[in-house]
Amino acid sequence: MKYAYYPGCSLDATGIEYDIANKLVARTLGIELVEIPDWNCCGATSAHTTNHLLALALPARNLAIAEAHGFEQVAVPCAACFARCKKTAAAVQASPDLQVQISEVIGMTYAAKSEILSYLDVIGKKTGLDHIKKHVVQPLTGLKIAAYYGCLLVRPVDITQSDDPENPMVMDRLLQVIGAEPIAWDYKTECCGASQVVPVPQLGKKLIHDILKNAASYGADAIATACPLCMLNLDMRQKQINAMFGTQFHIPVFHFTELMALSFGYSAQDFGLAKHFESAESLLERMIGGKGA
Amino acid sequence: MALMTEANWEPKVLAFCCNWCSYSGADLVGLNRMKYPENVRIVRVPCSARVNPQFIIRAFQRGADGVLVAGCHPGDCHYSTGNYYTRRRFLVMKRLLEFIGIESQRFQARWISGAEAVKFRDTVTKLCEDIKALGPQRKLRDQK
Amino acid sequence: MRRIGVFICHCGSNIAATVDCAKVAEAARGFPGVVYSADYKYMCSEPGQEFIKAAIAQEDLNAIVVASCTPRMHELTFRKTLANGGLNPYLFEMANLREQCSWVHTDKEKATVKAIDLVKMAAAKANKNEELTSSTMPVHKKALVIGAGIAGMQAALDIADAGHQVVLVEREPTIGGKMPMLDKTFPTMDCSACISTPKMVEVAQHPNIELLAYAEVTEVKGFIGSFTVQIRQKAKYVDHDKCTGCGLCETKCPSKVPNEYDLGLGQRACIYKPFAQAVPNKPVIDPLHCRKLVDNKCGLCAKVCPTGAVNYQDAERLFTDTFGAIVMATGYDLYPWEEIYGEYGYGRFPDVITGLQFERMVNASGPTGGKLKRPSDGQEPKSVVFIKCVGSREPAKAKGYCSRACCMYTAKHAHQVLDKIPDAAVYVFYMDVRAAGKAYDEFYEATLKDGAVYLRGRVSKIYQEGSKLIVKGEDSLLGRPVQVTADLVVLATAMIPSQGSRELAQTVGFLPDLDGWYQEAHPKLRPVETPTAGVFLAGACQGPKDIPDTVAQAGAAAAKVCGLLSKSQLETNPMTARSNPAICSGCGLCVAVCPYKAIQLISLADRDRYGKRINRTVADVNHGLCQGCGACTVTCRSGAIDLQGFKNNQILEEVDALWR
Amino acid sequence: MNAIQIKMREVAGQLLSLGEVDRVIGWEKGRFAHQSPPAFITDETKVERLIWDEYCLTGTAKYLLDDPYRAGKTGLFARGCDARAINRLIQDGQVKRENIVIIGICCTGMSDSVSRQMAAKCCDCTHPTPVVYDLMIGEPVKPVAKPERFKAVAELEQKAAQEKSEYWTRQFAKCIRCYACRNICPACNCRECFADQYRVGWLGKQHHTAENQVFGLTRAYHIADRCIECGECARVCPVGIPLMELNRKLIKDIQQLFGDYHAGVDSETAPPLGRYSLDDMEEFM
Amino acid sequence: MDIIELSAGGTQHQVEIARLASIAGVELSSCYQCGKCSAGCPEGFAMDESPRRIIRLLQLGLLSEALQARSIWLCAACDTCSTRCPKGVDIAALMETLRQEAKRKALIRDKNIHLFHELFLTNVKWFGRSPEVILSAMYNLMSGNLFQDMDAAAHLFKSGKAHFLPRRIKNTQAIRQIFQRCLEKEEPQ
Repeated sequence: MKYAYYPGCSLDATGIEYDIANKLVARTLGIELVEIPDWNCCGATSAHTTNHLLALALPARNLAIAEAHGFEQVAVPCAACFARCKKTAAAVQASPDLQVQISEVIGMTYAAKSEILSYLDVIGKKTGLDHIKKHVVQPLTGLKIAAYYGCLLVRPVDITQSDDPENPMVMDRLLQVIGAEPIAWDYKTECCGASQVVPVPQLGKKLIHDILKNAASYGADAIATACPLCMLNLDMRQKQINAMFGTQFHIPVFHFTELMALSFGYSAQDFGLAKHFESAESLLERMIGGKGA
Repeated sequence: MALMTEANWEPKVLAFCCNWCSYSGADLVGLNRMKYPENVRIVRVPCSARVNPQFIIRAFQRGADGVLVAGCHPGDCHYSTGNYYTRRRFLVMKRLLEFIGIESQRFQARWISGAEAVKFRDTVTKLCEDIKALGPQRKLRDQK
Repeated sequence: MRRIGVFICHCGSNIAATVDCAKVAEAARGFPGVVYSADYKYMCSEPGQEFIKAAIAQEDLNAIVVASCTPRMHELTFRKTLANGGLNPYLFEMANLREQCSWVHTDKEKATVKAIDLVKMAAAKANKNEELTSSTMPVHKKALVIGAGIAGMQAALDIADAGHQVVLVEREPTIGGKMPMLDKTFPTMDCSACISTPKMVEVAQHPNIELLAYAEVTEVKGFIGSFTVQIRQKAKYVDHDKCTGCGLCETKCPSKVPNEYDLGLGQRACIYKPFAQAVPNKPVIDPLHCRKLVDNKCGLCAKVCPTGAVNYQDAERLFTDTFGAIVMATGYDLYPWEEIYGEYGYGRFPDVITGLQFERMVNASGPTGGKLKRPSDGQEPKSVVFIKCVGSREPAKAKGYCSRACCMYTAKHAHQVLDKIPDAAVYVFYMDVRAAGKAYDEFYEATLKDGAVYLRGRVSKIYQEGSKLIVKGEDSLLGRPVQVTADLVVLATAMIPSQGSRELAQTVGFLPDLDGWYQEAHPKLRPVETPTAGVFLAGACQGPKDIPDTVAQAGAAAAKVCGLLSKSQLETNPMTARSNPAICSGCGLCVAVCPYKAIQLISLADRDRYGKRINRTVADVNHGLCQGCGACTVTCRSGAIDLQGFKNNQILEEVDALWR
Repeated sequence: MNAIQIKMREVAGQLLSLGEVDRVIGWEKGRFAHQSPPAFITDETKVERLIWDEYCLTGTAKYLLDDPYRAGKTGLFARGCDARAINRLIQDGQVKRENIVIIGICCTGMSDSVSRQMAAKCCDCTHPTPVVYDLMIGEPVKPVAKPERFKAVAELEQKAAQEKSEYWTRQFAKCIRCYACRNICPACNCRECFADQYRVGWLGKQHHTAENQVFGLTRAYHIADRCIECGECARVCPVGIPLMELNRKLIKDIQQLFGDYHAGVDSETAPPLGRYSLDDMEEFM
Repeated sequence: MDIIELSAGGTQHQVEIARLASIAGVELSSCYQCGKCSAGCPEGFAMDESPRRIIRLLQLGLLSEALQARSIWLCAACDTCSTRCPKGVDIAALMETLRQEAKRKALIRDKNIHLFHELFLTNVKWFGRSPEVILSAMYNLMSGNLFQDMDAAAHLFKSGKAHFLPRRIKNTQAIRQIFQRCLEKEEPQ
């Protein structure tokens, strides 16, 4: 299967390891990812906070380029970019004159014909679990993982076409296939505040604290995410939260594709596991006999 | 009737409504004070199976701009099988009318239950709008 | 020569506000056949009807057109007026100026033009109306009541007390419905079993009531006065004549399964009575789980049975009977909240239960012997949260209507928790408290005094933390988000029509509304009747309601049935089909389309064109069976068979009148 | 003298002489070479009048209705279309099967009396061999599917509403309300046709295009599911209105909507508009 | 707390409120104030006016109070409220529309949030992408909390998750054109 790949600004910086793992998994599973040439930032929260048209135009340019290159499907690993692209496509499909207006603003024709999929959907829904199972060399048996979806991947339901806004199972099923043990916890789709933690740290960190607390209360060995911003908040800020709330959280956080890479037999060096803040060495040591560390 | 110039021409739409479902659905529109165009004239019949397709030909020939036949949803007919025959009769008559040149929007058949006031209002409103757009129905008309 | 009187009604201002009645009356004077027209404020009132009678006499009228409300409302009223005025009641036509003109239009000028057209149509039809006389048909003095909850039992008892035979059909092994499942009933807190089980016994012992438990109605034919109904009684595998109800078999049966009656909180054997005071108080065998019936092992119950009542080869029985009237009392079910409420855990948390499960627990004869316990660990809950409107008043993903009884039974539950567990904390998340019945609000006040904390706001999420449940809501009176750590959460889920009620409605031959509740003939004027004559409604099947309203409705339905059964003959609707032998060619196409098999071909002595005596076949309509649908009139090419009251020429006159 | 004609005379003679039937309906030579009108023979000595040539165009079945209560049986020469017409009359309860002795003739198609080519109705004929008979003359042939007979209908269907309306208005403007189409049609067997009734309101007696169209459309709808496609109505129409296009439109739709049904092929299955199926196509939801 | 005079000048707001509600695709009258949105809002605890109260303010025509609430800035647009609303009211869209209206009316109730988004968009306008290091550096500088998240800086650079030089796209001209065309329609009141 061939997809236009829209990494987004995070996967070019703080989420670099997510990008590496995505491509590694794609190569293993025979998925062809072609980066959209000269892609631009989707505007994330800041655009739709400021201007409705700008929030639609920025993602539209990327999608228009993908369409111009004949891609029928666009894979979007970052939840924020995914939500913005989906909203743009839905808005343009819903009103022909908006389609004309957007095409004028971006100086290209955008027909909203191509299907937009989160990378989690690409792997979890389009690729098929039995195809993945074939590549699992080193199942992560015994690894109790809290699958964290965040909000933009699953809501609003009619735009994201997610399977369930309250208790999605796509990532859980994926983790099961690679041998891990997904746990039924309660903060699967609670918001982590995303970029809110920068301008309003106390508020943002409270949200992240609640998520970590609930995962810990269910005895999760690690948390899996499918969004670079959730990853950054949960991974980078555990130290800050322990300081602020007097907690002792040291829960390794993974991108779901990193866990898949591990189960496919890659070692930590093959992808950016060392880049994480909360080191996963001791966990992997315990779990899969040090091969992965 | 005041001479209808093209500008202020008002279509006259005939609606055969079955007493048990669509007629009481029409009443419910009134009970809820919902509004729809004044162009509709409803003829009450005991069942949509009472509506002879010849009434439709006759209506168009006498001057109707649009005709609606409304009955209960299949399975809900008060007389159990009436609307099954209605469905067959008007599947055929609808195509015959189109074959002799009457625009398809002018004749509508719809299943509307006694509780579907909104559906009745929307069906009738759309029918009147379509017919206003089409203009007066002159086919099959007496050559006065 | 037709002398028509046209009477335009103002209906107070309902019509007059948007239709110039005087102008319509004035225009009506010009219609063919109209010799008198007038408008009046309230045609359906006493003076209005007198006005018509006077006009008939003075103007020597022989047909009447009343332009007022929908004929479905007052056609009968005005027909009686004509009869009292000495005119055949079918020389009458109505124009619907209210529901289908004044109420649905705003532009007075256009509405008046339309009103004139409608009156012109009615007058044109009146021109062709013929005198019709109704004949009679027999009424079988027997009533069928479907569903034996409190509504069905009450209706059956009232009809039986009036001396009529009743067959009461219930699909569960026991009658009683939801009421015996409850512990107490509001607002008087008297014990539910104490007031429902005696009624169950009374039903079982009543000489005029034939009780068919564990049975379902499979087919209904015919119409008011003579419904032929087929009832299928499931195989019980226990001969209730031999069985003494000693219960020995139940104790010996080895395989236990969750008891549906206890909503999964308790177990039962495979040969079981749903609960101790069940009526009939004899067990049935569960064919799906009984080891003997499934894989032919065990057979213990037959061995221990002192009277040899167990019979594994038992088969279902079919009954057929004819009834004059049918009462629907099929009750309600609770909304399957687990399917749509992800934010409350989709049923994953064992300590999130429904109101009925709460009732089963606090019920002395329930699975926990009246003790309130947390299903997860059996502990006594100290902090209990009640959430109202779960699935009700929620058009976005569940039901838009209010389920009426939850405010009161939740207040009752709160009171029961505070009563049974003195140091318990009770929180009720609500949007409104609807306590509109007699002594209802006082009951709610008492619950507040007991110490129940009412928090005004919907709960957004419940999640587990350790063994506790965290309930997140907002107290919108204070305007602050609130959180409760609860041991037990009880949901007041929406009421929905009982499972299978839509299919049953189609079998019996009437319509449910959009939500599946049975549609009453008129919400205010005919609440316990359906548009289908002879079929009546009682209880929650017509819409969510509590026990007092249900019993009141059951009594009303019984009164209607008694009114019907008190007559031995029923006037038939004279608007039936009639075939004209002179035109009928005997092709028989009409015979096939008649839903009531009311037409057959008969031999007619006649002479051919050469005068020779011959016998030829013509169609003949049985006016007792014909219900006047008119399907035959369309299959008849020559128009030989026509529907009196809605004849081809009458309808075509209405059509022509618009463009004459 | 072709073989069929000889056989016809022989059979007719036998039937009449043995008293099996007391009249025989066939064809005889008319005044002009291109005319072979129906023959009504009661005397076995007159059987020579019977002929079989390429102009035996008229349907014989409907003449049974002239005297439906006649004592004795009738011998009827029936081609493919006549046999279906007999089934039509039986199904409509107008004649009794036992009163007719059907002498089937395997028809090979007749010629149009004007163009001398194969008659239009015979080009489109799907059942040349009689579907019901007591005895048969000639070699039976399997029914032939002829989907192209709906070609004219398909073309007309594509046209714009205005064009279709003008086409039919022009056709029915020619109609002189002679009712020949009704009189010849075996499906039109009412005791009193709606067109002859007084003040029912179906049809105005005025003779202008609009009323003509109402008559044409109403009759087409009356026989929609009972027309046996014998093509006689179009043939006998003095002003040449293409009535078979109307009938074929209805037959095509009924076959598409309710499944393959050929009127008159058997006298058991009821016409589609007189019955229903729970999973009929749903267009009115 | 002063008395709210509902009838005075209420209508003028009603027209404005109706416009905003229609942009957000929300039918204000269908909200029956059940509070489920406020209960589930992750930011609810920090809001001065819970989402339900914002709608109540609009229902009563108090547009200026709604536009001056801090809630519309704290909203993280996570759509929990709109998904769970029993009446199908899209509160998230309403919050977004109110925030845009507040910006247009220069009613900035949370400086830092406003600053962050302005800096983000300025970067995107010039580079076509959002350079995280430059963004956080400029934000720390202009917001005055110089050492925010500095603890993570070392690891970020060491592990290559951060780089000084911003990645610029080739066709930045197209991006500037988008900004210019989108925001020119925007005449700040």
